[in-house]
This record gives sequence, structure tokens and C-alpha cells, in this order.
Amino acid sequence: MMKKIEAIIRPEALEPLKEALIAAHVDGITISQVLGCGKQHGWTEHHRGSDVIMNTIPKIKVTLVVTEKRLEEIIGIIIEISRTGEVGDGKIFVTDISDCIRIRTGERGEKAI
Amino acid sequence: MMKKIEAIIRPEALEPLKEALIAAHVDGITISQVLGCGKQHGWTEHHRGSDVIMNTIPKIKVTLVVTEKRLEEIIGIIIEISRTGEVGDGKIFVTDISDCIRIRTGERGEKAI
Amino acid sequence: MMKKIEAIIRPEALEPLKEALIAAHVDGITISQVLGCGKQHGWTEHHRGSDVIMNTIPKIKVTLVVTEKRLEEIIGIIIEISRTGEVGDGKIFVTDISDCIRIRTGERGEKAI
Amino acid sequence: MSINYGDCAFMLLCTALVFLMTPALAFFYGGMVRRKNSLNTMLSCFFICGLAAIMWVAFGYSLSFGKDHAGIIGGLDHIFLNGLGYEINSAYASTIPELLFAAYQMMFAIITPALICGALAERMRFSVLVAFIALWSLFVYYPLAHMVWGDGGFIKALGAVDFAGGNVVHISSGISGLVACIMLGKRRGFGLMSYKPHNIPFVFLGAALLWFGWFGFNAGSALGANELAIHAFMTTNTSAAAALLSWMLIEKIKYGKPTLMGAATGAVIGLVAITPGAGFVPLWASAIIGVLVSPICFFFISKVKAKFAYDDALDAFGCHGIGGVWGGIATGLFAQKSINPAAKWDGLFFGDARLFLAQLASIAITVAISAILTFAIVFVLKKLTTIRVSQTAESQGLDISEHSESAYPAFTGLD
Amino acid sequence: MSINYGDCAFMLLCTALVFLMTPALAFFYGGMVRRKNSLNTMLSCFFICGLAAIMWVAFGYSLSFGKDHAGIIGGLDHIFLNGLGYEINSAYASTIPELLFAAYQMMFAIITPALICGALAERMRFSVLVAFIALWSLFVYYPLAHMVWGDGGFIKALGAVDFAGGNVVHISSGISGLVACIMLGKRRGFGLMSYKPHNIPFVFLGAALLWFGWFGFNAGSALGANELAIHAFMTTNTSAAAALLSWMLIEKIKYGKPTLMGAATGAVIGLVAITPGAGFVPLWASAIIGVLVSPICFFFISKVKAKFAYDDALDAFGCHGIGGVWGGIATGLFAQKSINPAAKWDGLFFGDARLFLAQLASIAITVAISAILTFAIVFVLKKLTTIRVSQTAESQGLDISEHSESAYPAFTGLD
Amino acid sequence: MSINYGDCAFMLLCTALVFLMTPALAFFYGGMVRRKNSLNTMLSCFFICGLAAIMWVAFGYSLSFGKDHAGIIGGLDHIFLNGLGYEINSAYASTIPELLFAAYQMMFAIITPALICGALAERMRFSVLVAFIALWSLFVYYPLAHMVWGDGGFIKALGAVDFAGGNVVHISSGISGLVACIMLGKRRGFGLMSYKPHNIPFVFLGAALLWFGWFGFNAGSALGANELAIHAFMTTNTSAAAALLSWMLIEKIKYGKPTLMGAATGAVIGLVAITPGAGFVPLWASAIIGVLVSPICFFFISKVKAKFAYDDALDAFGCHGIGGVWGGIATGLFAQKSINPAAKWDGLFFGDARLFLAQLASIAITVAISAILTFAIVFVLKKLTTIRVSQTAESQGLDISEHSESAYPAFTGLD
Ligand SMILES: Nc1ncnc2c1ncn2[C@@H]1O[C@H](COP(=O)(O)OP(=O)(O)O)[C@@H](O)[C@H]1O
Ligand SMILES: Nc1ncnc2c1ncn2[C@@H]1O[C@H](COP(=O)(O)OP(=O)(O)O)[C@@H](O)[C@H]1O
Ligand SMILES: Nc1ncnc2c1ncn2[C@@H]1O[C@H](COP(=O)(O)OP(=O)(O)O)[C@@H](O)[C@H]1O
Repeated sequence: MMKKIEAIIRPEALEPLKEALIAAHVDGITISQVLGCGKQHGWTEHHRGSDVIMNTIPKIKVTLVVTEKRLEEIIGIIIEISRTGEVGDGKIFVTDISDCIRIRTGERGEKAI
Repeated sequence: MMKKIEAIIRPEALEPLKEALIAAHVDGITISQVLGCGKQHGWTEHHRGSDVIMNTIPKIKVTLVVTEKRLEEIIGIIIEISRTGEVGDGKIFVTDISDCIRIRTGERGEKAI
Repeated sequence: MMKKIEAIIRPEALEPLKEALIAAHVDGITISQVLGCGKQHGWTEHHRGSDVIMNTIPKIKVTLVVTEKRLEEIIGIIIEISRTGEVGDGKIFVTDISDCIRIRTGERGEKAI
Repeated sequence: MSINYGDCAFMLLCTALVFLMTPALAFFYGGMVRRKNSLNTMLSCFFICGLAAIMWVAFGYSLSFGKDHAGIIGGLDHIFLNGLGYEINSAYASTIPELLFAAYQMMFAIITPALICGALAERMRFSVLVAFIALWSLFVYYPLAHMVWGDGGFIKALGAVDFAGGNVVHISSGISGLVACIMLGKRRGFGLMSYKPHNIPFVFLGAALLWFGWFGFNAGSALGANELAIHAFMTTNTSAAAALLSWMLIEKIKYGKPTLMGAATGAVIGLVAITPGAGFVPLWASAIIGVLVSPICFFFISKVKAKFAYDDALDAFGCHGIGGVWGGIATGLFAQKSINPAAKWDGLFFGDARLFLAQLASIAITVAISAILTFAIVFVLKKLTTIRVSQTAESQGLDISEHSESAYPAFTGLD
Repeated sequence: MSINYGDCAFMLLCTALVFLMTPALAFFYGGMVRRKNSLNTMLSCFFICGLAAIMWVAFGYSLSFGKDHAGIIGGLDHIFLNGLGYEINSAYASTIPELLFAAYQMMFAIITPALICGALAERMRFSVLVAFIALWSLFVYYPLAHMVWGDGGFIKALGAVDFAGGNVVHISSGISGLVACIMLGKRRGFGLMSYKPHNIPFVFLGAALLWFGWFGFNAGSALGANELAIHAFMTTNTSAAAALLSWMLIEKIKYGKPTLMGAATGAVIGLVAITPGAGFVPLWASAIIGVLVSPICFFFISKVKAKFAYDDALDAFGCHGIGGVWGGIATGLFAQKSINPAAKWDGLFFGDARLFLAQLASIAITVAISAILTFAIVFVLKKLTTIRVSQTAESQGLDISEHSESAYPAFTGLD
Repeated sequence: MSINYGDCAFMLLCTALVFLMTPALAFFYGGMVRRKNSLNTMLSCFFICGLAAIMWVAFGYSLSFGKDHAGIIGGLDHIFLNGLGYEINSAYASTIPELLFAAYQMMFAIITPALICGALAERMRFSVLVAFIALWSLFVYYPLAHMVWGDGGFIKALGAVDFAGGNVVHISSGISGLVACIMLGKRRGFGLMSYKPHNIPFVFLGAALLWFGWFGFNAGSALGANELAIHAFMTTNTSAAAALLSWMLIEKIKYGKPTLMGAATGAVIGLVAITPGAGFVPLWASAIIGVLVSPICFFFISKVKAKFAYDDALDAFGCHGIGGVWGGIATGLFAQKSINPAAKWDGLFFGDARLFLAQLASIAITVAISAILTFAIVFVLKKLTTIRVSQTAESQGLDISEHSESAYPAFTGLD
């Protein structure tokens, strides 16, 4: 079984996370920019003397597809690196993947990851 | 069971939808920018006197992970707010989520949503 | 059954792929920008005389939801168009979709795709 | 009294510099709005480079600087710049042809209404804005320019002074912006959500080019490359520099951190504040004017605006209105007739109250005229048509609703 | 005949202003292309600031303004600006040193070939473009500049006038752009897909700085801070303003909504159209010239281009070629020798056909020379090498294929 | 010796042009950093427009150009520009009021410290930067300006020449940048990751406006619209053009492809290199200076920096330090006293070694003073406080950590 891990993290956690995941020899990572709205409701910015609330906050979504065996290990790494203990640390969602294809070779399934 | 709702909507529906979802006390929302291509094939712009067809259209993707109980309620809200009745209103895709982790606390499953 | 196809491809493959998919009468496409990190580790740029390595590479994610019947056909098209045979061609991930709703009409299931 | 070609060279280039200020303002404002309204905001300034220029040539100059009628308005003697040749009109400038004076003044007639757009951003129908700017130029700007600067103008006759346009440019546009924005109503979500700027480097670009152009605005108001121009150049730069620093200081004290947006705002209001006095106050006074304008405007923008809840979107009133009023008062405090004999009296600081009172009077008159006439214009427009875009259009953004255009169509690179 | 230092001050600064127009054009063009081609488009203009300047100093000035040969080309007497000192050459300018005249003219020799790049955008190999620009400067620009402006030039001898470069700058570059873009072929997907601009604020920035710089271009062509310069300043601004408004009006009528891109385009073609006549036509005529240039160019850009399906990517021909032709004709209609005695006759509108015919002749000659020589240059280049990038390179974008560079690498903020 | 109003016009506008260079630099630098540090980088330049201007008026001018003390520093006689009227001070400029000279020099005192910021980008605490700039202006810039340009300054007495600020502006800032960046330490990930520019069009915008402003910088250093100004104008443009081309050529040879970033860099270092000699060397020499500066700087930026692994983030040392040194040496090679009698001797190329040796000496002294004093200032600052931001702040970006601001908040359009 293959699993897709989608982690919504703080932007500043991206660099260290990338390093840690590469060190753990994951097969690939896909990163995208999102705006999030969760328990954390934004920091306060000051524009010309008016306090304004950012109601959505820039977050990073990191997506990795891994084999089931490695799932917990990778989740552990993400939590370790991304946790600050403060509201806004983000969430991880796990989904089943029914197939995976490497375009270059046409390989399918786990060996394509 | 947890469900992931992915709604592809018109950019102008985002603000009211956000308000409605917050009012409905959803736990979190993740928003991203996408380009879409569906039944609606672009509006016509005029650049210096030439009609041009925009073949992909900026859309917003709103992602929410919810418990199965709340699924229909949230889908209802999205449809209500985003429907104009005209081509281009968008689509909602629902997927099963096999796990959810709150990074801050390490909680898992439904209580982490 | 409905399937979600997520293909991570090279940016330059987008235009021809779009054309091919439209020709194949797919029902809709959603495109987003991602950064990827896989087997291909970046091209070399030159800024003012220093070689620098780009460690993440801009990629395009193309998402299509299709009926199971059409799955292999579409995957075939994607592979055909996007393959160059060189590292960096990208991957395709397939997930099950449990429901699909057309916002405009409220239709559900396969006929909403 | 003959033409001095050094002065012509200077004034031609100052005219070009002042021209540049309107596009600069378009960037200053355009960077500050949300992306979906950025082109609308820029075009709101830029179309005035067309409209106000043509109106000026057609009749604006004549109404402003033509033959006086009752101290209030000029005549129709110079319609289509008729009769303006290369002769000197010593009532206005004694070393350059009147045509050059008219060109220079034209640039002021362009930028002034453009300033108002800052108060109206992100919600006004574009075609109504066009009508508003045309009417405002006709009924507010030309009369005011005549009263303050025109030969026979009655505010000038009070003895009040306005070197480069504190009243005519800044107070008039700021007050008009305030009145018009109240009548126009608040933007959707005002008070609930934040309106984020989409491009702060553009705000900075605008501020930088404004500063650059302002040398033409203020030093050029000496109407020659003379000692007064040099003086005005220095007071202008000093006030801007002082206001930039004092705004940063306020932010540092209040929030712990200064910002680029704040520094840009500070610089611009420093320039606003020194405008009426640039050629009248001593150099040390310009530093004081600049240092104080930041807290004054900061107070209005952050406290007064919040309290009275008017939606002066980009602070046209908070920056230009208030900054201009402070500048006019400060001129009454610190002007010295030894610096510029165009002032009849010294300022209050030097023990003479006459100039100070004249300044107050001229400010009050400017405020009154601007407020009343703007009210009347917007009132009529509201009777005739809808002046706001629809709710849907507002949430979609005015770039799409008013222009079917978006600012960065291929920026994603997905093509 | 002695040096006037007021004129020197003016001309030095006008030279700097005209310099600025080439980077301005880089933004005007660069904002209009898709993101993947933006740096290529900007560099296509900017490298000319290097190449054309060095060529001008080395031999360009000499070939353009050196000793006449058969009315067609200058000599090699001023190679490396040899012999150009601080003396006045009264054939060209009677109050400034010839070296300053050469510097001023250099900026024209830079911007003119840069204009052509607009027609060739998004598909030409960069190294071939470099060669093309070098050859074009040598075989088209220098001869044309000599024929129209050089002492002894034969077009000048026809009695045709060209104040600031309608023929030399705009018609030549526009026609050459048309010929070259046809020979180069259409972009991938021409007619099927839309090429979206990536940054409209940059287009506007370019237009604004072009307008600003154009004061140096047109008023500076009086070669002194004199009455003629003031006149040209006013006609320039009036034509730009009128064209801006009339373009917006066309859009309003045709599509219901004016755009910023349209306003910017209108302003630029208004400036193009007044260029040949700025110092010859009366002020009212400049308004007419501006009002009419927009519909004329709009017709070519939207109808003729679509009909004949040539891919003039950024409308170098549609704007500069057509605008320049109209400007040249309009000069023949409205010029008055009382405004500038350099015109031997009044325009057709005042009842004398001679200037009008001379203008038509000079335009026809310019068109013919530009078209034939550009054809020859591109023909030879095509024989020698591939002039287009590959299909793959085109879809990848020229920033990557030609420069291994991308415009906003860290813009996502994901680093 | 009387005031020439043509020269005043010229110098007023050159002052404005040099002002514009600091915002231009903010774009040049700001475009080159990652998005998360862009506002911090821009503000690092821009706040100096406030700080250095006020310091200059308060005491900077006096310390730089006031009564000499031991050839090292000026006096306090002109504090708050006291005593500076409209009289000419012929020690500095013989046709413009001293106040105008002070205004012009002020702009140099603003841009010079701003140049240093390029070496310190992306990691320094903002408040410490403010302190550093203030101290550096006081202890490095004012003394150096006095020594090189001040009446009685000892470097001037050596017979060394520096037309527009090779030593005072470029070498001083470049060397100081090098010393300070080494003491500050490398950025996180130096050597491992690439720091991508976030907006190359902004880099180009900055370069273009710098070039434009540099005409004011170099031609303006003639202090009048005279023959020397025209000469400096031409040498400046020629050197920039030559360097632009030679940088592109290097890239073409080494990588097969030239880039816009490279062309912009080449142009800027061409301007740097000609600065000390603009008014001394013949035109042909300016082309040589420009052609050679690119390989020299390229070598330092690509090889020496990599070898010694100092993190001169935006190449303040590599461009300004090295370019300035080469320019100073080249002036010693190619200066001709016939071009400008301010040079006592001809350059080495013409067979006289005296100027060359004086140039070497003046460069060595400038390097020593800048290095030692910058070391001392940074050393003291390091004792007193932390000068770097934290690791976390650095990875978050300085826009957020130092200013709670982000550059393009609404750019996504999701609002
Ligand atoms: N139920 C959810 N569905 C979709 N996205 C969510 C959900 N909950 C959280 N998120 C995403 O995760 C981000 C971080 O969540 P947040 O609640 O701030 O974290 P924490 O619970 O650690 O405080 C949010 O900004 C949002 O993007
Ligand atoms: N089958 C699909 N797969 C992926 N995305 C789709 C699919 N169908 C629609 N979409 C997305 O939804 C958006 C709206 O679809 P559209 O067909 O315009 O809506 P409607 O059916 O209401 O007219 C599209 O732009 C596209 O992004
Ligand atoms: N296991 C994975 N999880 C998530 N994304 C992946 C994974 N493997 C690859 N990708 C994405 O696919 C892109 C292309 O993968 P790459 O390894 O370069 O292709 P190839 O295997 O053909 O060389 C990567 O840049 C990354 O975005």
C-alpha cells in the first residue's frame, strides 16, 4: 500500500524539513503554497498606524507519497521538525493512493514511488 | 471516518464562502490558487483591440477535512454560497482520509481535525 | 468508481498536454504550480559568475477526475506527451474519489464529473 | 524683464519632473490596493494625465490665470491658450514665457485631482470617477488656483502665501477626498477585514519618484534657477528626510519595528508639509515641519479615522489634507520675509501674527470651498446615477468589473 | 555664434532623458510578453544601450553626420568622434558644442533599433538579434539619419521636415519591424491562443517613463532651451493627452470599458504621432493629431493585423510605423513656417501643397529604404543561420532557452 | 566670479538625479535578494535618504567641507549649514552658490553608505544597521570626503585626483562592505544553497535608474553645464556601454548565454569604474576602462569570493570596491591634464609616473582608512549588542522578523 502524506506547515519550517527529509532518503517531495485558516488567526501587521488582522495565513503544503512501511517514520520526522508547540503548527493528512506511475519509465506501483 | 472536501470555486465566491464556513465553525480551511479548464472556457478579454480567449481560468481550490457526520452540511453550505447557476460554478470532490495528525500535540484521528 | 489523477510534470509539457487532453474530451482539468524535488536535482544557473544549484524545481501539477473506465486511457496520454526519457519527467498518482458534486446543478457521482 | 534661458531650461525640466509625479502617484496608490483593484487604481490617476491636460489647454489655464473676475475666477481670454505667446507675463513669472508658465501649472492641475483618487479607491464606478474629476477640476481647482495664485485672486489679497500649493493642491484634494469618500460609503468589510497592499515595492517606487519629482514641484515654484529655488530645494529635502525618520521612530516606539511602507508614507507627508512653506521658511524650520508632520498624520490615520470610521482608503485626507493644513499653519509660524519678499509679514514665531492669521483664514476658506463644492458635485452625481460598483463587482475586484483586465495575467508562468 | 550654457544645461539633461527611454521601452515591452519571455524582451532592448552606443562613438556619428557623400551617407572624418571638440558646428546646432549634439543624437541611435524588437519578441534567437541590430544600425539607421538630418542629406534637400524623428526613428523602425516579423514567422499558436501580458503595471511604468523621456526627445530637438522647445513641449504633451483619451473612448465604445493597457498604448502613439511635427504645427493641430492617431492605429492593430495575419508581436509596426506615417502626413497638413522657419512652406491645410508632397515623398522613400534593406539583412541572416529558436525552446520560453535565467526565481517565497 | 544661472539650473537637476540613485540602488539590491528579505533590503537603502540627509545638514557638510583641521577633517563652522548663503565659495565651485554645492554633495553622502548595505544583506539586525550607518558616516565618510575633496585635505594635496568619487564613494563603501560582511558572518547555508533573486526586472530597473542618475553624478561633478560636463557625460556613457558588452561577452564565452542580470551588473560596474576618471581621461580611454572592468570584477565575484568564502551578498565589494580601485588606477594611467587642469600631471600611459603613484597612494590610504575604521566600528557594535538576527529570523526572512511586513501581501489575489 502507498500512502500520500499532506502536511500543512509553517513557511519557516520548510527549509529544515526539506533537509531532514532529504537526509531520510525520501523519494520525492512536492511543495506548494497555500493560505490557511485554523486555530491560529494571523499575526498583526501595522500599515500606517492601523492594526490589521490577517485572516488567512500563508502556509506551505508538503506532499509526499511513501510506502506504508515508511509512513510512521516520515510522520515522526515531520512532527519533530515542525512542532513549536504553539498554535499554528499545522496538520498532517494521510490518504491512500491506489496507483503511482513514473512517467519516465512507465513503472507502476511501489517501485515507481 | 474523515473526509476531505476539495471544492474548485470561482475566485469571487471565496470571501463569502470563508465567512459562511467560519460561521459554521469548521475546524480549518486550506486555500490555494489553481487554473481551471472545464465547461466554462474563459471570458473574453480585449488587448489593444484584439479579442483573445483565455483558455484557462483562475479558480480557487478550498480544501477542508471534516468528520463524516458533517460532510453533507458542509457540502450544502458550499453549494449554497458558490452557486450562481451559470457555467463555471465549479465542482466538489470528496476523498477518504485515512489519518489526520495535529502537529502541535501529536493527537491523531478525528480529534485532530 | 471515480479516480483522481494527479500528474506532476515539467512546465514545458503543460501546453501540449492541455491540447491533447482537450482533444481527448476530458471533462475538466485543474492546474497548479508546485515546487518539486525528486530524482532530478535542479539545473545550474549562473548569477554573476557563480554556479548555483537550484535545489527545488518548478513543476506543474495537473489534476483530473475521471471515471474508472477512462483511467488507463488518460494515463496513457499523459505518459505519451510528458515523457522525454530523462530524469525529471515526473510522476502520476491515482486516488479513489468517493463523491463528486457539480455545484451549478447539484448533480452527484459520475454524471457530475 | 527679459527671458532668461537658464531659467527656461530649468523650468522645462521641472515641468517634466512634475509630470512624472502623477504616474508616480499611480504606483504609490496602485501598490497599496489589493491586486484585484490595482489597474483600476493606476488608471484612475493616469487618465487624468489626458483629461486634465486637455481641459487645461482648452479653458483651465484661462479660468485660473486669465483676467480676474471678482477675485474668484479668471476669464475666457486665454481659451485654447489663445494669446499665449512667448511673451513674459510679469504678474506670474518675470523671466520665462507665459506659455512655459502655463505648461508648468498644467502639471499641477493634473496631479491635484489625481490625489483625491486615493480616498475613493476600490469601490467607485470608473465612468463616474471620470465625470467627477472633470467637474471637480472645473468647479474647485480652477477657482482655487485663481484665488490663491491668480492675479487679483482674493486669497492672495489676504496676504496669505502658498509657495508650491499647500492650499491649492494638498488641502483641496485632501478635504475633497474626505467628503467624497464619506458620501461614497465604505468598502465592503470595512472594520472587519484588512485590505492588504499587493505590492509594497511599487508603493516605494511611487514614493521615490514622487520625492524626485517634488524637487521640480517645490524648487520649480521659484520659477527660475535662482537662489530661492536652491533654498526651496534644501527645505524640501530636509523636511522629507525628517518626516521619514520621525515616522520610522513612531513605528519603532509603538510596534517595535519600522516598516518600508511607513518610511515611504513619512517621506511623502514630509514633502506635503513643506510644500506651502518651502520658499518661505528657514532651513531649520523645515526640519521641525518634517519632524512634526509624522505624529500629526499618524494620529489622524490611526486614531481619528478609526474613531469616525470614514473609509479614506489610501489616506488622501490623512496625508494630503492634514499634512497640507499643518504645512499652511507652519508657514504662518516660520515664514520670513527676508527669505522671500512675497511674504508681507514674518511668521508668528518671529512675533508678528498677521501672516499667521492670514494663513488660518486661507486654510479655512480652502477647506470650506473644497468641502462644499465637492459635496455639491457628488450630490448631483448621486442623483443622476449610481456612483458605486455593485457588491459583486466589488468582491470580484474593479480591474475585472470596470476594465475586464487583470494586472498580471501571465505571471503564474503557466502558458 | 557662441556657446550658450543654459542651452548646454538643457541639452545635457535632455540627453539623459532620451537615454532613459530605452530602459522605459524595455519595461513597456517586457511587461507585455508572457513571463517566460520577459527577461529576453528586456535584454533585447537593454543590450542596445551598450552596442549602439559603442558603434555610434566608433563610426555611427561620423557616418550619420560626417562629411556628406552623394546625399546618402556621411564620411569617416569623425570616426571615434575624432575631431569633435567643444566647437560649434553650426550646420547642426548653433549654441552647443558638437560633442553634445553627438551625445544627444547617440540616444536616438539607441532607441530606434530597440523599437524594432517589439515586432520580433518571443521567438528570435538572441545572438541573431544582436547581429541584426548591428547590421540594421549600419545599413539603415546611419544612412537614413544622414539623408533626413545630415548636412547635405537628400531627403532634407527635398524640403521635407522631421522635427524629432518621425521618419528616422518611428517609420524606419516600424516598417523594418513589419518586414522582419513576417520573415521571422509567427509565434507558436498564433491565431489559436492568446499571448497574455505578464505584468501590466510594468507596461504602464514603461509608458510613463517614455512620456517623461519624450519631453527630452521632442523639446530637446529644439537643441536649446528656447521658445521652440517650449512650443514642442506643449504640442507633445497635448498630443499624448488627446490620444490617451481617444483610445480610451474607442475602448469604451467598442467594449464598454477602457483599460490601462489601452490608455498606455494611446499615450505612446500620441507621442509617436507628434514627433515629426512637434516643432512645426500649432498647438490646436497637435490635439487633432493626437485624437486621430488612436483610431488609425487601433484599426491597424485590430483589423489589418488580423486580416493579413502577420505576427507583429508588440505592435512595433502598428504603433510606431503607422503612428509615424500619420505624424509625417499631419506635419505636411498643419506645419507653419511662422512657427519654425526650418519649414520652407506652410502645410496643405494652409493652402500650400509643396510641403505636403515633400512629406509624402520623404515617407515613401523612408518606407522603401527600410523595407528593402531590412529584407536584405534578414535574408542574408537566414541564409547564414537559423534565426528562430526551436519549437521546444519557444514553448519553454526564451528566458530559459536563450539566457538560462528566469524573471522571478524566488518570487514564490519558498526559500 | 559670479553666479551663473545656467549652471545653477544644471546643478539643481543633477542634484535631483543623484538623489534618485539611492532609491534606484534599493531596487537594484532589493530585486536581487530572496522575497522574504526584499523590503528589509530596500529600507536599508531608503532610510539613509532620511538619516544621512539630516546628519549632513546638521554637521556632515561642516565636517567634510568646513575649515580644515590637519588635512583630515573639516571644522564645526558650518554646523546646521550655518553661514552658508548664496555666496560662492570658490574653493569648491566658482559659479554656483555654496548652498547648492552642499545640496549636491549631500546626495553623495546618502548613496555612499547605502552601497555598503549590499554586502550586509539578508542577515543584519536593522537597528544595528542604523547605528552602523550613522557611525560610518561620521567616522569614515566625512573625514574621507574632506581628505579627498575638502579644501586642505591631505589626499588632495598628494596630487591624486578623484573626479566624482572613486575613492570617496566606491572604494570606501566597497572595502567597508568587505570588512563588515566578514565580521558579520555568512548567511545560513552559504556554499550549500543558492540565494535566488526574487525579481530580476527590479534589478534591471535599479540599474537603468542608476545609469540615468549617474549622468548627474559624473557630469554634475563638473559643477556646471560646461565643456567638462559634456566630456564627463560621454566618457560615462561609453564606459558603461563597453562594460555592459564585455560582461555579456564573458557570459557568452563561459556559459554560452548572456543574461539580463549580467548586463545590468556590467553597466553598473562600468559606471563605477569611470567615476574617478570621467573628467580626466580621453574618450577612447573610457572605452578601455569599461571593457576591462567586467573581467576584473567577474574574476573577483566568481573566483576570489568563492575561494576566500566571504559572503559579500550582493557584491558591494566585488562591484564597487574592485571597480573603484580599477577606476582609480586607470585614472592614473590615462588622465590628461589638457582635459582637466585639476590634474597636475598626465597619466602613466603618457609617460609620467607621478599621477599614477599618487593614485596608488590615495587608493591605499582610502583602503586602509576604510578597513580600519569599519573594523573598529563593527568591533564596538559587536561588543555592545548582537549584530545578526537569530537563526530562526534569518530563515523566516528579515521582512517579517525586522519589520513585520511582507512585500506582496495581496499578490496572490485571494482577497
Ligand atoms: N480541518 C482542516 N481542513 C483543512 N485544512 C486544515 C484543517 N485544519 C487545519 N488546517 C490547515 O492547517 C493549518 C494549521 O492549522 P492550525 O489549526 O493553525 O494548527 P494548530 O491546530 O496546530 O494550531 C491551517 O492554517 C489550515 O491551513
Ligand atoms: N473532471 C475534472 N477534474 C478536475 N478538475 C475539474 C474537473 N471538472 C471540473 N474541474 C474544475 O472545476 C472548474 C469548474 O468547472 P466547470 O466545468 O467550469 O463548472 P460547471 O460544470 O459548473 O460549469 C474547472 O475550471 C476545473 O478547474
Ligand atoms: N514520492 C513522491 N512524493 C511526492 N512527490 C513526488 C514523489 N516523487 C516525485 N515527486 C514529484 O515528481 C517530480 C518529478 O520526479 P522526478 O523524480 O524528478 O522524476 P523522474 O523519476 O522521472 O526522474 C518531483 O519534482 C516531485 O515534485
